Amino acid sequence: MKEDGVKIIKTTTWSPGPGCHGGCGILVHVKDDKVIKVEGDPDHPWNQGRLCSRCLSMTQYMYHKDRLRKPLKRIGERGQGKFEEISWDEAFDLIEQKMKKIREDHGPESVIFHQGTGRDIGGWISMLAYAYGSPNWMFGLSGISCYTPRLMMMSITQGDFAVVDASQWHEKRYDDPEYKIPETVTIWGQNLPATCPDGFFGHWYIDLMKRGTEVLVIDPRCTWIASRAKLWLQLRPGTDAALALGFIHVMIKEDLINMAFVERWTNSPFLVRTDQEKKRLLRESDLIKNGLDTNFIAHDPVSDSFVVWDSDHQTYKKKNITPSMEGDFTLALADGSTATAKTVWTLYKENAEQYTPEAVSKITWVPADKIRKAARIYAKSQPSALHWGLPIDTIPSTVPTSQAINHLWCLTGNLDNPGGNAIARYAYDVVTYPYHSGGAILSLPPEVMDKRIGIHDYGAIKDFRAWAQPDKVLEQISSDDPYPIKGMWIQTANPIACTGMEPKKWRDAIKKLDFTVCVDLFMTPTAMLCDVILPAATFLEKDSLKAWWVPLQAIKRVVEVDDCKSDIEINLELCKRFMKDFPYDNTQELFDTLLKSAGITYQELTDNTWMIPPKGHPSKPYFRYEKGLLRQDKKPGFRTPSGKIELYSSWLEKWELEPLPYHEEPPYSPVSTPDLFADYPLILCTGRRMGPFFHSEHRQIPWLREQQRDPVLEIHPDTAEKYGIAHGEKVCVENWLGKITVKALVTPVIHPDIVMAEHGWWFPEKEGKEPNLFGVWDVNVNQLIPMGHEGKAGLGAPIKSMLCKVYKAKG
Amino acid sequence: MSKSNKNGMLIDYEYCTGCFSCTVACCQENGWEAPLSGMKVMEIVQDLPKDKAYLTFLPFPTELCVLCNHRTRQGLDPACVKHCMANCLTYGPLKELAGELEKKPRMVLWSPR
Amino acid sequence: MSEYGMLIDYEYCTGCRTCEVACKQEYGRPAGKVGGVEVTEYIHTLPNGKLFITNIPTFTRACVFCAGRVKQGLEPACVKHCMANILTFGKIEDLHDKIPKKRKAILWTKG
Amino acid sequence: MGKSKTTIVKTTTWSAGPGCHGGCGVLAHIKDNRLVKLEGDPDHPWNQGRLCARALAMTQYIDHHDRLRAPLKRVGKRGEDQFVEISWEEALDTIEKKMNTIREAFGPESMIFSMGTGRDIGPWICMLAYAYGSPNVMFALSGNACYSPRIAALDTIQGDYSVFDAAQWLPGRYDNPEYKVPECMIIWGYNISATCPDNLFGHWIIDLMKKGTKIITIDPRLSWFASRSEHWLPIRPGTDAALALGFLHVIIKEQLYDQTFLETWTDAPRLVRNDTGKLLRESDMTADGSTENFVGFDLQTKTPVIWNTIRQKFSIEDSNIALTGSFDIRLLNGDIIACTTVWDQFKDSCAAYTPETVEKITFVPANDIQKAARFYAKAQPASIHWGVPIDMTPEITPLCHAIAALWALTGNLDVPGGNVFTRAAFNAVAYALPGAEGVIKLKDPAQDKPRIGKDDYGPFNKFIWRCQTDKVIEQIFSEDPYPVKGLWMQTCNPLSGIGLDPKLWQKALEKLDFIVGVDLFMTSSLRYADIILPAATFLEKEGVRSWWVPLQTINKAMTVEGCRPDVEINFELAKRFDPDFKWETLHDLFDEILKPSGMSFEQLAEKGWALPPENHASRPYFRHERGVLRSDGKPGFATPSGKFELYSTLREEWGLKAVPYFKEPPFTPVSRPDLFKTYPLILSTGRRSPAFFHAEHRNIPWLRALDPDPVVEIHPDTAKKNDISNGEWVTVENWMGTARFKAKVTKIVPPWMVMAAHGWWFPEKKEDPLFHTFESNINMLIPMNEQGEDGLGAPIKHLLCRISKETRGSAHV
Repeated sequence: MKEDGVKIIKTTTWSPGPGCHGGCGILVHVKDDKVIKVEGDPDHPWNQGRLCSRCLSMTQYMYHKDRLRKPLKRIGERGQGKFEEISWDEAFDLIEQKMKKIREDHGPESVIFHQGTGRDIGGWISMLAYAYGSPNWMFGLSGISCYTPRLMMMSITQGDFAVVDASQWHEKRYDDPEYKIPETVTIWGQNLPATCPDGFFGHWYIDLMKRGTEVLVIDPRCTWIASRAKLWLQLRPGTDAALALGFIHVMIKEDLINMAFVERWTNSPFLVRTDQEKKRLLRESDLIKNGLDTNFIAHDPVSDSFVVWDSDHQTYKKKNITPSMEGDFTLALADGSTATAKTVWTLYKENAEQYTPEAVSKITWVPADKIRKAARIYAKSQPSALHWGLPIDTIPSTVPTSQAINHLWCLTGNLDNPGGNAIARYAYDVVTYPYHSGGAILSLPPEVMDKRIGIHDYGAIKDFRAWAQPDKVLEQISSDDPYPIKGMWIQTANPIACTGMEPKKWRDAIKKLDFTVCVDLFMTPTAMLCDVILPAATFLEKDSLKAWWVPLQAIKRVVEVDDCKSDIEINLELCKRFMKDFPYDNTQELFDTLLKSAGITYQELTDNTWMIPPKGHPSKPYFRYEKGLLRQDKKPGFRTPSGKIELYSSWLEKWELEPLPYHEEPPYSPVSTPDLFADYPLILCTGRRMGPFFHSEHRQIPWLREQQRDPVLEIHPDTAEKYGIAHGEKVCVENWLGKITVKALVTPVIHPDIVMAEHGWWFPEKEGKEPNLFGVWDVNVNQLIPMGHEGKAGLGAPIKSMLCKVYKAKG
Repeated sequence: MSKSNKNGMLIDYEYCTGCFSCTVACCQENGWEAPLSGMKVMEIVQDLPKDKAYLTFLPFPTELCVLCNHRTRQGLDPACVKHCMANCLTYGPLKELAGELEKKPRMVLWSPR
Repeated sequence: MSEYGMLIDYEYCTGCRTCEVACKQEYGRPAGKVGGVEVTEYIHTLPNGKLFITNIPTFTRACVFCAGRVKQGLEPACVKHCMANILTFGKIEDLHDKIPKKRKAILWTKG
Repeated sequence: MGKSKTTIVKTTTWSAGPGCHGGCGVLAHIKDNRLVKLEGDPDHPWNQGRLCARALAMTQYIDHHDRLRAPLKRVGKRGEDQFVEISWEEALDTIEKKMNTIREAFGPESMIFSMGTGRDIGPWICMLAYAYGSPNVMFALSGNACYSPRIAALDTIQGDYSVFDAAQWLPGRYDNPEYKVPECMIIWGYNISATCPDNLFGHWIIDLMKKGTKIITIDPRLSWFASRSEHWLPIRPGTDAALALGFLHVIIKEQLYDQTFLETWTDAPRLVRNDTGKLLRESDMTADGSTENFVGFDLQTKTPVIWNTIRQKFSIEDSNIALTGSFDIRLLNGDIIACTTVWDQFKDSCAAYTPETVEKITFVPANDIQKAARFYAKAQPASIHWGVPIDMTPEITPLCHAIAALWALTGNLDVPGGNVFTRAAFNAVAYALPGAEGVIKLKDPAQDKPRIGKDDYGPFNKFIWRCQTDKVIEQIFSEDPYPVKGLWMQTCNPLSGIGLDPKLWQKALEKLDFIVGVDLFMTSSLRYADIILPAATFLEKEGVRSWWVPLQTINKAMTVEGCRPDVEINFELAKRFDPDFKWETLHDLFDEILKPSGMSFEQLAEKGWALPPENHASRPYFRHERGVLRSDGKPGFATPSGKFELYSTLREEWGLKAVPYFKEPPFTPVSRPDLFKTYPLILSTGRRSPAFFHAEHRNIPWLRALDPDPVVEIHPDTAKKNDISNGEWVTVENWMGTARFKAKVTKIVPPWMVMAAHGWWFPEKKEDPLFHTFESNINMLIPMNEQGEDGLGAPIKHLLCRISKETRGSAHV
């Protein structure tokens, strides 16, 4: 307590405020119950005293004049912006009465629980949905194309997620003796200085570069980090899979593969039946009557016989054999027929054969010699880390693309090694925000979960993630087939301005429903359409906890702002109303339960503010697959069906998808739709990141908005010259779906055939009620991107690679 | 790991008038193709309270600056330092130049290599 | 205050503008008015046609080198919060031997 | 001496190359007759090793692939690009034949010899013209509105021109004990980074600032100086005289002037008749009185006393002559008339210009005017530096009169650190600026009679040896009093650079019978020439330079095959046109020019440069006290009265107002409210760039990269109102024409004004013979024939225009 009456409180950032996926340690200066300054906490290992401009503007965010401070009830027509302030009790009663009516008439599944990007409400909104009884918890981005596709592929390939090891698991960070500075970090589709990606502090790369790490960058734009890269590959958006396969082709040809690792830890020796229309992994049940179909077959070259790999015991049934990596075999099956088969590795090499650097260069625009050089740099560096960003998710072919890139670190053994890609588990296995279908606070019986929208269309949605498939949800709202949707609970989400593609469809969908609730901190274009609006709290006004990778951290309530309530308090109150004998009375109890696996109470955590898992804990690296720290049964190996890294994915086979990675042309491109390309001759890439804004937030924060007043479109000087466009001039960006008018930013950083637009724009200072809706329709680039173009697995969307034309806006 | 024996360039940017002699001197000396150069000049129009404004030119060595070591080896000044019309560029050991820094505001010491 | 200087290892300035907002917060400067430090992005082409982005923080006339904070033994607000940790503040005579050997650096006096 | 080694040649820059008025000492590194590098000469007192961007780009200029390397003969129509290479012999013979036929048929005066801005060809074009017999040497800018108006004005009121003193005459420069660093300097309409003004090295001012000189800047734009000055007075263009009078008003009212200087060196005590408003002369009072003598009033004897201009003395010794008061004087015819002193007249002319009135006219806040005037007057010493904007207004002489009165009344004339008189070094006149006479003269004064404009305007009669440009154009069409048949156009580009209303010039060129063009690159104007001669840069020729100081030679460092220096071309032709031409070789000519210095060309070339010795007439200080300004050696000034004339005798004789005044110039919001409605923005032109000298250097890569496009500066508010964004192509137009510019949205320029660059054409656009000279040429918007009553000045810096987004997009080819 400093003498001038200022209290300093240590806490952690997450969600409302900076908006991002958080993790920074901060010191909050509080005087007379008011936050007067926010500073970085020099002792915190995550950011070591550093802090971004969004956090430093918290005082302008928390006490902003436009912040929602009282629950609102709609009194006029939807979208007319006529609301009446009501008390919290009135609001809770109204919501309870309305939603219980819907539940009785149409069943709990007819209410969608709609959240925005992955933030701390993930755990609390799923808790509310399940307390209400609805399986339809949803993240509204088409094809859930943000982080989920990559998480899904890592999970089915190597049984666990993985991120670049920047020593974040060590208290002493880079100076920890166990840690090794990566020789090269490959940054695939990420503009670091402008963002801190999921569970990662972007500027850690600067720390690594200062310690000698070289950088390899793959990005259609010359970002700050691209201009410092040892090699920068400027690729055509949506062709990342081809590039990765080009890498793999070179690595195989120049034998840069870590064969010891591949033979020992991947399913490369297993046999795949090749004489039928669809390739299939051979199972023990195929060869031996009443054999298990969870066991796989390999070939023992010594005895020239086929051996069974026992997935449960994680050994071959025949002792100390080294299976053949390559070969063509014919086998006698249990039912007397014969089959021909090849090893996974043979098929894998055949699959990569076609992706010569020359062929890949035609697809990706990256010169062939650069592809060779890049592949060598990545493969030969020891250790070599790979960081990948959201552009991998925002293309329909996201599954094969994520798979191909995931294989890069698997083929070179850079998995869970110091300075490579470390396996990422929740700290102390504390799950606040479940990625898997399991691990939620509550659960629903199978017959209710069976009603989750999208699981009958896509195996991946059914088996990997607990979310409803948003494209199918939108269709079902208009078709009422198989059952009508009557209500929507929208919490820290802004589909009209940010996550919704074809946002006018989302507007009609929301206005079609009987009852909608929106929980947010500011009036947004989405909240404007809803029936009840609840004022949420920033991270400084709530208790919570965070275990998104590391460390385990406490978020402490520092002050209160008028009547705003934290998301978790709102949801907890409603859970108690919707569910008889709801197990938790207050947040304390809930947090203590969640922290059981860490063996501490929430109070103890708040005292330490953060805790890093001890050595040997499953959520702490390195080489856990060797030490048996990954699997339930403590055996060495991975949490995949075969216990091996599945280069040939059994899950994809199960979902009838192509089990090996391949290139798929984006739905709208110069190659796939030449006729459309004739009318719309420029590739439209969206989502240009800028430091001051997180997605559609912060436009009303003065210190931040000053850094960028208006939405821009990046356009190359030659292209600008061709269309007579000057820097700073108003231009129209148009395609068959819609049109926006933004300012031209003429810059050489973008490729001449590509234009880069910004997402998430609306103008808090403009009139909010319809039809203006804060000017969102003038500038929201999502209007040019269709819904319903998710990939074959129900994931991915053409957000980063559409087509458009650009011209001078008239006077 | 100080580099006190290292050399750098002291820029008294208060007097830089934006005449671009340094930019072209470097082009001539090192044969850069336009628009490349080892020295560039930034024009900064700065708002001041009571909506006054202040025009500042700030020369700075770019990625191409080699500090003219082929000239300095023969005891000559770098081409830009020699030709600066306002004499506001000085080349020398960082230790000495740092001493100069204390004498007046609006100066900057660059160690571009 | 002119015996103090600000050393910038600007090779790693990523242009995230944290310093600008940190300064504005420290002195309650309204948006739109110039703060103590301004970062300018410079995109220049290299001989081989490659692009190179350099961000250069310039200390303006409004910068007071956080005299108040320095008196209390604290670092200037921008130095403390710089995301790339490239700002070092101190007396000029002991700053000049902190100039990193291999990398590019600037040593400013007061604006 | 071994394989071809690099030799270093010391010489001086002037004209072709950097293009400017030169004076810098340089070291040319030459290898196998090719320029390897151009560097500043550290020992040269002028620039002390420094050099500007244009000089440093000489290697790209001198062997540029577009340089003309052989004489050309026009075979197509005028304005087309049909030329064929011919030999020098054929070219010179054709020129001689054609010009002789014109001379015989119409007289030598029907041939105009036109030059661009004042450069080293100044003397040599006169040499050619005078050898041919024609007095019509023309400086092609309307109203001759560059430098000569200021010189003529100062010749009129103080006898000699003067500039700010930066110790350029003194060995050791600023460290010379005689020198005093000025406490304050007024910079009136001049932007440092872009130019070195006529024969001054702009950055000397930075040297003085470093030594403590404080600056007052008078400039509508926030220039580099404005940012760093104690007082920045953002003046409305064209109202400079009002501001100067405002300064005088404050200085007189608060008695900040130098009383002794006023009494001893100015014509303050002279009497002016109230009845005629003219000077009282001795001839008005006594039969045998001289009209050259003037009258004062002695307070002791209460009688008028005669000021004898020959003896430079009053008729009675130690008299107490009245500075102020009204006195009755008996005239020759017996009438008694009342007279007042010149000082009263002068004070009256300033009385009306109170700071409040001046604020309304000039937009400069009243107390800023007062503070600036006091700051200047109290500073000792203080100097004033003025730029070309002073010339570019019709009422130029009264403006110069007011500004000159500032340095005179504050005792800053010819004092260390003040404004010092300028004479050609050692009085060796190579380039005869107004008022000076060199060795190159018309053979007989009668030949000067037909000089166009000589009899229409006083200054052209007394000081300026050029013909009046606007009258020349008129006469080409009217052919009255005599037809103009031929034009010799040397380093002059009227259609792209110097010609206002270029379409009018185009018609004039089409009307002429025979045109010769001498230049280094093909330009739009040369397309109208019959014969084109390829000229040479300063490194390929010899020359002498005495434009103020030091006296220096230009030494030939190399040759470029096919090109010849202007001086050699003109010398050869002069010998052909004048059988008894005075000089046999160039060096004879140079030696005669240098005779007053006592050195031959070789001797001076050896030394490189020479400063005039102590108390030589061409070296400052206090020369009016030392009596070296007047031909009779007496103290005083080379004016009719021998004094600094607050009331100009000559202007009275020319029937013009003799005391300073301000008159609203044409085409301003005040003088033309009708035009202002449709053209609501003040247009100022001539935005300078460090990369170009007027219309030159667009084809030099290193320089073009610094300033790639024609720019018009617009204030952010004005841009917003017209929906214009930074970098966008816009149309600037008025009743005269339109021009296309790239908008630079900047706070440097005030909201009520836009500033456009001049001299723009596109050498790279070879598909158009005229290089798109009418596309981005701001002169399209400026009318000719708007010169002042004394034939000088033009409304180049203050016009009206409107600006709009270019809707045609880049389709505009």
